[in-house]
Amino acid sequence: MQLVIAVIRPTRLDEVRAGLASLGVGGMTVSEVLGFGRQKGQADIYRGAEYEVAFVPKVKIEVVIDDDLLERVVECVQKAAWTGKTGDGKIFTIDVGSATRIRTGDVDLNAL
Amino acid sequence: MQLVIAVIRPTRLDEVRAGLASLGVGGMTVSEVLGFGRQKGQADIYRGAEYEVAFVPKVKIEVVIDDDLLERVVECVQKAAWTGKTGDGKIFTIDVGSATRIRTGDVDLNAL
Amino acid sequence: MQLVIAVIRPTRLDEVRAGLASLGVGGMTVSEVLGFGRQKGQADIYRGAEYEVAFVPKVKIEVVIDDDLLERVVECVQKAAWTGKTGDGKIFTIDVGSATRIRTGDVDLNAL
Amino acid sequence: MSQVMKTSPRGSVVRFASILGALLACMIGGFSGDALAQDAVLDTGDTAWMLTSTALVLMMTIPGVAMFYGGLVRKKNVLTIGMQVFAVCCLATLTWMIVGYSLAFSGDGAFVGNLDKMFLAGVTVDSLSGTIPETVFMMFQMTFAVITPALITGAFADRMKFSALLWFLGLWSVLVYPVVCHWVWGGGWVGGLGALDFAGGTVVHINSGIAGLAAAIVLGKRLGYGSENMAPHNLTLSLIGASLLWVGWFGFNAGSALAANGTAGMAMTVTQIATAAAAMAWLFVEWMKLGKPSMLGILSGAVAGLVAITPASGFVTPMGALIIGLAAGIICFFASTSVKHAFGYDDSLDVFGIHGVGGIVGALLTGVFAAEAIGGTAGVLEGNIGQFMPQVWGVLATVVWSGVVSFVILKIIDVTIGLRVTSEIERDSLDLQLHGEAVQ
Amino acid sequence: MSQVMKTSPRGSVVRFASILGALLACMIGGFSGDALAQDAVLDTGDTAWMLTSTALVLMMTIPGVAMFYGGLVRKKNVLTIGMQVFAVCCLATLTWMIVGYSLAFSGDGAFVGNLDKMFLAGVTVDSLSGTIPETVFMMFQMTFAVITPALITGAFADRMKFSALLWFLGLWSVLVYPVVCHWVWGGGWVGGLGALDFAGGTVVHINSGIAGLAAAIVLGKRLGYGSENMAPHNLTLSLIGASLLWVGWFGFNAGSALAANGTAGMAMTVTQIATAAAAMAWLFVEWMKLGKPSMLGILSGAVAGLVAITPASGFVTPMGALIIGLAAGIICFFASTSVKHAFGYDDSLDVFGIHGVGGIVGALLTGVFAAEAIGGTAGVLEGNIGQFMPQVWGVLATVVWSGVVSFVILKIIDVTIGLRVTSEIERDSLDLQLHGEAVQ
Amino acid sequence: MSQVMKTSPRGSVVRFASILGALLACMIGGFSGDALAQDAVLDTGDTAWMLTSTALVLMMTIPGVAMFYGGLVRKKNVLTIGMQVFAVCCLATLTWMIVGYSLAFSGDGAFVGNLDKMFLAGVTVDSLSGTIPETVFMMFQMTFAVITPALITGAFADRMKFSALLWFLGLWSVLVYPVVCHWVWGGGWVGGLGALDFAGGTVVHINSGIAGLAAAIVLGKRLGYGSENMAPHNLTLSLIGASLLWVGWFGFNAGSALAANGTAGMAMTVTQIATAAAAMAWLFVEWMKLGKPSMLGILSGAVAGLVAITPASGFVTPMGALIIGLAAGIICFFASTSVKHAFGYDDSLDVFGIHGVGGIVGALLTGVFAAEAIGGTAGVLEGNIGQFMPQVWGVLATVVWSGVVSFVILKIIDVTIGLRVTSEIERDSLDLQLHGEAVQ
Ligand SMILES: Nc1ncnc2c1ncn2[C@@H]1O[C@H](COP(=O)(O)OP(=O)(O)O)[C@@H](O)[C@H]1O
Ligand SMILES: Nc1ncnc2c1ncn2[C@@H]1O[C@H](COP(=O)(O)OP(=O)(O)O)[C@@H](O)[C@H]1O
Ligand SMILES: Nc1ncnc2c1ncn2[C@@H]1O[C@H](COP(=O)(O)OP(=O)(O)O)[C@@H](O)[C@H]1O
Repeated sequence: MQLVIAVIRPTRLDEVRAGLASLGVGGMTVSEVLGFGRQKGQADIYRGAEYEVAFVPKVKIEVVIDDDLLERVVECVQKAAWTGKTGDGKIFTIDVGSATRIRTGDVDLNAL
Repeated sequence: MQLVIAVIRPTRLDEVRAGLASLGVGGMTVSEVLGFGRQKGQADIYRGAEYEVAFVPKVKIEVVIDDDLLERVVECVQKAAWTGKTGDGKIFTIDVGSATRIRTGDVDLNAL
Repeated sequence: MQLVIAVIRPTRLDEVRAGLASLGVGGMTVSEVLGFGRQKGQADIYRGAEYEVAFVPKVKIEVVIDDDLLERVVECVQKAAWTGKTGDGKIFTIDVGSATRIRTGDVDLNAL
Repeated sequence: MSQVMKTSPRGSVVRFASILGALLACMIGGFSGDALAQDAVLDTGDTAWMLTSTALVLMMTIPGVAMFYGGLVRKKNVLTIGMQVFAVCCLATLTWMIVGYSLAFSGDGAFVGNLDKMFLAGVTVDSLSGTIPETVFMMFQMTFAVITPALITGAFADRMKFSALLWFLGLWSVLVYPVVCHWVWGGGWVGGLGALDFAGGTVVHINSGIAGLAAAIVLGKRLGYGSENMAPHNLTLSLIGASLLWVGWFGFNAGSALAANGTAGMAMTVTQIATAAAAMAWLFVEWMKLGKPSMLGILSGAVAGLVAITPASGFVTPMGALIIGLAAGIICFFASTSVKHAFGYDDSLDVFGIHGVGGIVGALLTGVFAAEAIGGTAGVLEGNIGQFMPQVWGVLATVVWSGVVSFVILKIIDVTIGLRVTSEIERDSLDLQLHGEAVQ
Repeated sequence: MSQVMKTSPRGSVVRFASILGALLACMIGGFSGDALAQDAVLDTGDTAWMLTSTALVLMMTIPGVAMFYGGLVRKKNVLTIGMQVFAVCCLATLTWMIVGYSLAFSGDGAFVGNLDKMFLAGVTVDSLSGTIPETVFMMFQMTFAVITPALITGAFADRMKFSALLWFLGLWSVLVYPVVCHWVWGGGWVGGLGALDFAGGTVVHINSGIAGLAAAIVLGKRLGYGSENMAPHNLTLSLIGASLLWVGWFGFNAGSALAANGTAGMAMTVTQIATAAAAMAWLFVEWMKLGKPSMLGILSGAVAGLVAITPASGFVTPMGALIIGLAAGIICFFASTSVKHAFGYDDSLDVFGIHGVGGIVGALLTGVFAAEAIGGTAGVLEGNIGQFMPQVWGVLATVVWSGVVSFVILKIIDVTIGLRVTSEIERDSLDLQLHGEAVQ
Repeated sequence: MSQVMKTSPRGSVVRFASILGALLACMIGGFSGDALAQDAVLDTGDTAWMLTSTALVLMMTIPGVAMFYGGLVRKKNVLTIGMQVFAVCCLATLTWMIVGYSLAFSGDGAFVGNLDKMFLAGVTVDSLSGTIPETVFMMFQMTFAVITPALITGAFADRMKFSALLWFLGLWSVLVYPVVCHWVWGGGWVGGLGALDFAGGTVVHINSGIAGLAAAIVLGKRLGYGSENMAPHNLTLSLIGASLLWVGWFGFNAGSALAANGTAGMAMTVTQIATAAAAMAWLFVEWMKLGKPSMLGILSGAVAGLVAITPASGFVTPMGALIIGLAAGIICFFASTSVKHAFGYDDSLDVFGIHGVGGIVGALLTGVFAAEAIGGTAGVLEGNIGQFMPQVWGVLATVVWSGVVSFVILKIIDVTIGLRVTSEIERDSLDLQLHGEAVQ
């Protein structure tokens, strides 16, 4: 199994979720994060002084999937999250050793 | 070492923490996340219209442990987080390359 | 590539970010987390009763880097995050399978 | 009706004192005939209450409406609606000073006043209106002229450009409000028909409710309406706002007596009763129909009750108020849920459902429940069937004028500078994009 | 004492004017004997102040208490307590109109009034109470009848069912409040003993404090009490609430003069001084005992001072107020910390510790510090030792009646529909589970 | 000027009644000469308005200033500034009672009053000040003595120790405020020169603005100033605060008439107009210069307008108010942006930029726009060039006294107990570290 970590724009979350669902991936875990990168935050003007805000609000998706799905999932996320402007984000993949569903004790692929 | 990622119900956090402590695992890192899965969010009725909220508030625990403890930790988390209803969550495990304690520079098992 | 996860004090974030930038690491993803560990939270006195708060607010940095940089990044984070008091935090490293830049489709080192 | 500028004295103590003075003057010959000639004398008690009422009604708009609406929108747009309310408060203050007060209250035309009091010309420290200084009367009326456009903002929350908003409500505060105000209170034709509107059921609530409906229709729905969750982000804020509305409404209704007397006391009484009744009515209907009693429900019910009792507040008994309140709570519940969904317009914060519908319910029931012992005019229930039609005319006239003029202004703005923000801005956050700010 | 319905005129100007009028009438024969026969005349100044005071006291409950309490609970339950306060405001308005006012202020029974004024029968636009319209007196009293049950909600925050709450406080507002109110202000036996309670130390504060204690004991502790952190989630909200309580209390205490005169001015003065003294006293004791001066501390101290000066506010000098304030701040600090922990009940927001204890401190010290020059009655310090026991009787009577009746009502509700939410609901969030809403 | 304690009667009705009474007394011989001898009679209407105004001005400080400032700081320090404002409210209440009122209003010294009224000695239930009880006058003035030091806290937000704050503003409320107050309103030399300050442009705003500037300079900049983002964390809070300031300011300015009359009505009118004008002026200048109209901008503009109209509010026409408002909005915009940045001090919440500069603009323009028809004194525009210099002297005197004494107090505190928190506390959170609390 693979853990796919995608850091994306908050406004693209719904599209990504829909895309994953169409691949049969029904579960995922999402967190609000701050992204630092090429894209700079909104310049804040406050009482006439400008402050460049270094971070940009992003959303991090963590989804564990079967190895077979890996390519399609990455491709699907990339398409759904794409706007073409700096700051669209990244997708990382990591090897997962085991998975367990707490409710049933099912493991690995059955746990997803 | 292993990184154990558990996505659980917020109300079970205290039990899980207590369970881990009883295994001698004293440290962990917790974040508030939104879970998507089989369990659906509270249907929201607002001005007579119903909106199904897709996500459910969950808590994500990240804890790095010695490989030897792996089985016992997973079992312990599963027990402590269990309610038997859909939405109890998942446990994933991932291989960790190295660990460092910032304060002392201790590495790997000594860092935990 | 390696995923470096550092759990640090919120007040050290700026230093760590500056340190990483000086190594040429420009991107990272940050989240607010709750840490459990040796360091105990501020004892809360409320209406004369004391409650020990178990968790301490921490910041989690996730940064994916080239394997070559690993050592220097860990060292750099350790220095920048260090205060010498209990609760300075941990650095974990994990192997990353692949990386993709959503905007361009660039993969792996080109994606960072 | 009751807010008509007075030239006859008021307040028993004062009238008594002035008669006394006149008599005494005649008897002892020690005074000029001044006291006799001058038919109005300032009453400090009435003035004290009207100064207070003015402060209370201003408090309804800022922070009342701003908070009530602010809590109901999504967090990303809370500053935008707050700012709209605050800016309209400033803008309508200036238009009222410049031309609104004059159009509403200077001159006796059936349709609109004249321009004699532009820039408050002729309003001096000493000029009186009844037993209070004219400045106080003008200020009290100004707070009505301010809250009315401010209420409209809720109907098109989350999607109008700030510049378009200033144009729309700036023009509205000149072309719509003073006209309807003149019709009803300034000596115009609606008041002339004998229509009763003690504190602004038509002038304020139907007027703003219809303008809001027009704006909701012209602008169209919010992006994601019906699919995304747009539930209120912070009902604590709305709770505070609704509470300040309630408290401030004592100035609105009891202040409309323009005196500190038994009429004011009774207006306050019926306001309290109708509001409590409407809040409980909405709460229980919602509890039965939807399964849970909600904060949004009880607050909406309270506001519906406040709206509906407004035109009636100087004319009905406490029992009448109880019934008007119950009716308003139930009817506005359905107007803001089933009816709105059936027609499909997106009146974001139910300005029409609560102020428009509540105002109409109140205006008509005033004609039904008016009691001669309270306000001097009998209603249908006391056998005066003729009181009903003037109420209907008042409602219809306001609906037509406010609806048509609002529609025209909006269309003109739309084809010139554009009414609506881009969909990117709407999706992201109006606070950030329009005002460069955000609530943490 | 001071809030007793008056049949004699008040306010020097008015009385003077009416005497003048009467004399004049006799002299010139130009008036009927009306002015002589009618022994009370409306004073617009007094009426203006009482209308204002009514608005101020309503503001204490909504949004005052709602915000003060809302900030003190956990975030997941903030809407629940806000909604409880708002719903009680509506409910107690209706019970007061229906039966409460009549029970409290109609008829002279030693124990309770009669039902002659049910549904406000006989309360007309023209009926007076002293120098103000009876409607205004009734409304002012209503705001007291509203805030008293609303205060109780803090004692059982975070665990009562909404339906149980409506039953409990609905019944309480009929069976407890009007009775105690009648005893003290409506011509009942406590007032008859000569007990002093200017603005409601017994009627409002001891009454609600004891009922709160009863409820806290019957319901038991919150889940997790003593182990989980239940510190206030948003003290900014509580700061605003406490501030509005303070401001509104000017209407509460100075309004209890029922006139705009020197007594009202002095009541406002002593209120301000006692409050500031109590806030600073609590702050410094806390700073010394616990190491840090907290927002929760200074706000609690201020409320304790407001409570303690309430019964005394028309009777003591500024120096007396200073001492009462200091005493209240220190005593209530210990009541809400050491004492509460020693006994082990979970009075969630310290309704008993502050309103109950503060009310008792105030009631007793009123008997000590009353100054003849202020309110016409001397206290123990001026040698009138006999003033102390009536104060004690007033306290005891209120404690017994409120405690026993509250306990019985709660027990009956518990065995019928149940008082407490399930432990799942309590663990999760009352806002979400009971009302389907949440603050983001 | 206008707030000077009066010994002559006021309010036409009352005066009229008292003359009547006197005449009548002579005629019929049925009264003692009391009414003649007593040259002031209580007016219930004036008293009602002044009681209300006192409540309104207290509301400006708590919660007004506390919320306005609270929303402007970073989230981690919001309780700290709220607590500072609340604690100063308590502290200044006590110092005013103990010694401030006496220093300001007892005795005729050119420089400062005497100690005859320490602890309010001699202030009885019956003592009058003009047509209102002296207690009410004293309380109204107290609310001014409370808000002035509370305003200063904004200048040094986020970095002063709580103990240092209590010392600084406690001493300031004894050594600075009562002195300047005496100069201008208590019979001192500035009022003697004929300087006009209707409601406190010098006494309150310049006074606090300069003290704030001194504190900002002595304390130095916040850590991270200029590099870290210190934008307001919750402008909704500031919106509510600014709104309550606006509403409360009606008590501040119209209350400064010390009566419910035409002067109060006109003061309320010009306050409303200048505020709206200043808010719109700031908004549009900001929109043009910085690209976006912000909530912070419109609120700051409104406060600047309120400040600038304060000294002028009993002296200028509505047209004068319009111009003063526009000028204040524009000038204070530049004072709080370009000027502040050019000089480099860190006046955290622009106390100097808005209250100091706005107060100076208002004080000087009062001399320019004063209209004889409004307040009895002509200004420069009406040809009375001599009115300008007294205004300048009033400004200068306040700047020097407040600046120098504040500076000295701060330096003494700095070398004794220390003014500033440690840099660790400042980096972490003052709320947590100083008060052990946090907003969730
Ligand atoms: N090396 C990295 N490790 C982890 N997260 C990263 C890294 N680089 C960028 N990110 C995340 O991806 C987001 C987008 O990156 P950015 O450089 O702004 O634009 P783009 O993805 O278009 O190149 C960042 O805000 C950050 O959250
Ligand atoms: N494939 C997945 N990858 C990551 N997280 C998942 C995945 N599937 C489910 N989750 C997380 O687990 C939570 C519980 O899953 P759900 O399907 O609702 O119930 P259950 O665990 O009982 O099957 C989800 O809310 C989500 O946070
Ligand atoms: N085993 C672990 N797995 C994951 N995170 C941990 C672990 N142990 C500690 N942490 C994180 O590191 C933080 C610091 O640890 P702590 O034991 O308090 O101090 P120190 O790092 O100085 O030993 C904790 O608050 C927690 O967030």
